[in-house]
Amino acid sequence: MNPWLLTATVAGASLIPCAFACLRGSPERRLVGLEMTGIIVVILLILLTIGYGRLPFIDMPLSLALLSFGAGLVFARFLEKHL
Amino acid sequence: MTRKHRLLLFLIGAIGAGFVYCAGAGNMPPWTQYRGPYGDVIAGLAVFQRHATDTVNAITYDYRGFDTLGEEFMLFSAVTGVMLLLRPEKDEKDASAKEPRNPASFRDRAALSETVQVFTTAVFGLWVLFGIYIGTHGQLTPGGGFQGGVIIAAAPMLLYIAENTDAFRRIVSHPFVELLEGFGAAAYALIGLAALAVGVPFLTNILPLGTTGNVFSSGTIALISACVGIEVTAAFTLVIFEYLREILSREKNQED
Amino acid sequence: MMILGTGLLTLIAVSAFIIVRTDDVTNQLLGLGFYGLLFALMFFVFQAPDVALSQITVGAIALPLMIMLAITRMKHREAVNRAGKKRS
Amino acid sequence: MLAHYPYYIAAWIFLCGLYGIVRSRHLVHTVISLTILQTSTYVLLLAIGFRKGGYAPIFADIHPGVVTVDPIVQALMLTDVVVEATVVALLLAMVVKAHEKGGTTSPDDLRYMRG
Repeated sequence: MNPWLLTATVAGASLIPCAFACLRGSPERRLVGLEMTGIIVVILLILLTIGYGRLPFIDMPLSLALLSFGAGLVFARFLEKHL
Repeated sequence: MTRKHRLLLFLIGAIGAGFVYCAGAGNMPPWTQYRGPYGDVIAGLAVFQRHATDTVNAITYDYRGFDTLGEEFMLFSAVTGVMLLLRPEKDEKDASAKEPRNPASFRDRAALSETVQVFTTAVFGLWVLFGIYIGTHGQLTPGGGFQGGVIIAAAPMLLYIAENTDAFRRIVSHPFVELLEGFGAAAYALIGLAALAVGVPFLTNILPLGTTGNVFSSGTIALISACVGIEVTAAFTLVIFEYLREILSREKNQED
Repeated sequence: MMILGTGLLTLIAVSAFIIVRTDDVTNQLLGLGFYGLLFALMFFVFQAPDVALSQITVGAIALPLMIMLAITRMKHREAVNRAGKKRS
Repeated sequence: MLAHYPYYIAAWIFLCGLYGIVRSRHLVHTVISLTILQTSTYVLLLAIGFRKGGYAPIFADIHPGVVTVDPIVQALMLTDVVVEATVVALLLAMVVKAHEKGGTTSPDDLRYMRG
């Protein structure tokens, strides 16, 4: 257990408020929760990558950062326009 | 059967099934101890046999290549089914042409901020490039054709939300996409058949294996992964277009 | 690591139940995106980065996108039908 | 209890998905419940192949021969994820078509489909 993994474990607790935002309330509120979850998961994945000492896995947080940005925009636009 | 009865019946069944399952799961080996020999054997051998550092992709595209071929054709036939189900019927096409404009059915077009427009257009290229990177490095690091294909196929949605609908329609409804879908599925089967032509069993890795850790290594694994990538890109693009077809034609009517 | 993994499994179990209990489809769809992200993180914690990547692309992007397009199309069709009825 | 924790979670998710299918009033709700039902298999396969202290089976930066988790179940999970996406695409197309033809999204109102 090195400091990175310890930090990841502690920071993982911040997913619980995200669950509260994401699983209750109006679609707008849930979308905000989803975006927040995306950011937190990216940070957790980076911490875990460094903690495991396996740097090739940095692809995962990279792709999630890119994809959650785009997906958030797409969801927001569709909620605004169509749903 | 009313809702209440159905839920009651489900509850009885769920309790029974859950009880039996839990009794059985209690006798499994603890989940932190893996016992089977096959995983260890393959993890030790794959790098030397196939020169691919990503064992999972070596299994998917080589050791279990035949299963993946079946899965590929499953994707192919599912997309064919989607296209058949959602194709515009003849009378519907006429009706939508005759229908007068009706702006009330759409919510008023919300103004799009320029930041979003610039950003999405900028990210579009980056996104496609990243998809290609993920798709072509499947044999070295986590990734592979499927993941890369999904990323590339989702990219045109960025153009759609940036109100760049013309570019979106031109990319998505291009006849080339359908050709690519067929090409991807066929190329996988052809790579398998090429092994037969040389005189070895179906889907044998016949290409030179190359240096471990190089992009052009691992023989047919990289090639099959690329074929799967092409197929998946085309398939998901087609699915997105089929779902959006009506809305697109309607938006076009309103613009005219 | 086992602490984070076990906690994630519990969170997954709880959110699966909540998503299933949600009745509005749009709300459920956003919950499904959250659920997919949780799964991606869990795969990564349990040493399956390959599956994590495909879960990121499919569970968090492709599935919600397809469901959203289907809902959009259905709502759109309803709006068209309503407008047609009003006219006739 | 803790030694078999993921197995119980898999059963719980499976039953949750089934419960969603039983109580659904909207066909898209049924499809989403089905995807949740399918995720239970991921948990089960992951639990079978996991080993404490094992490395991920990717040898880009470690030497072959270190203790890894099982790559075979991971390949199975990969297939599972792909199949889930294709199944959902096809089912949603059917839902959209049923809605167009029948004008309803409730599974209980699909009686006109009866032979």
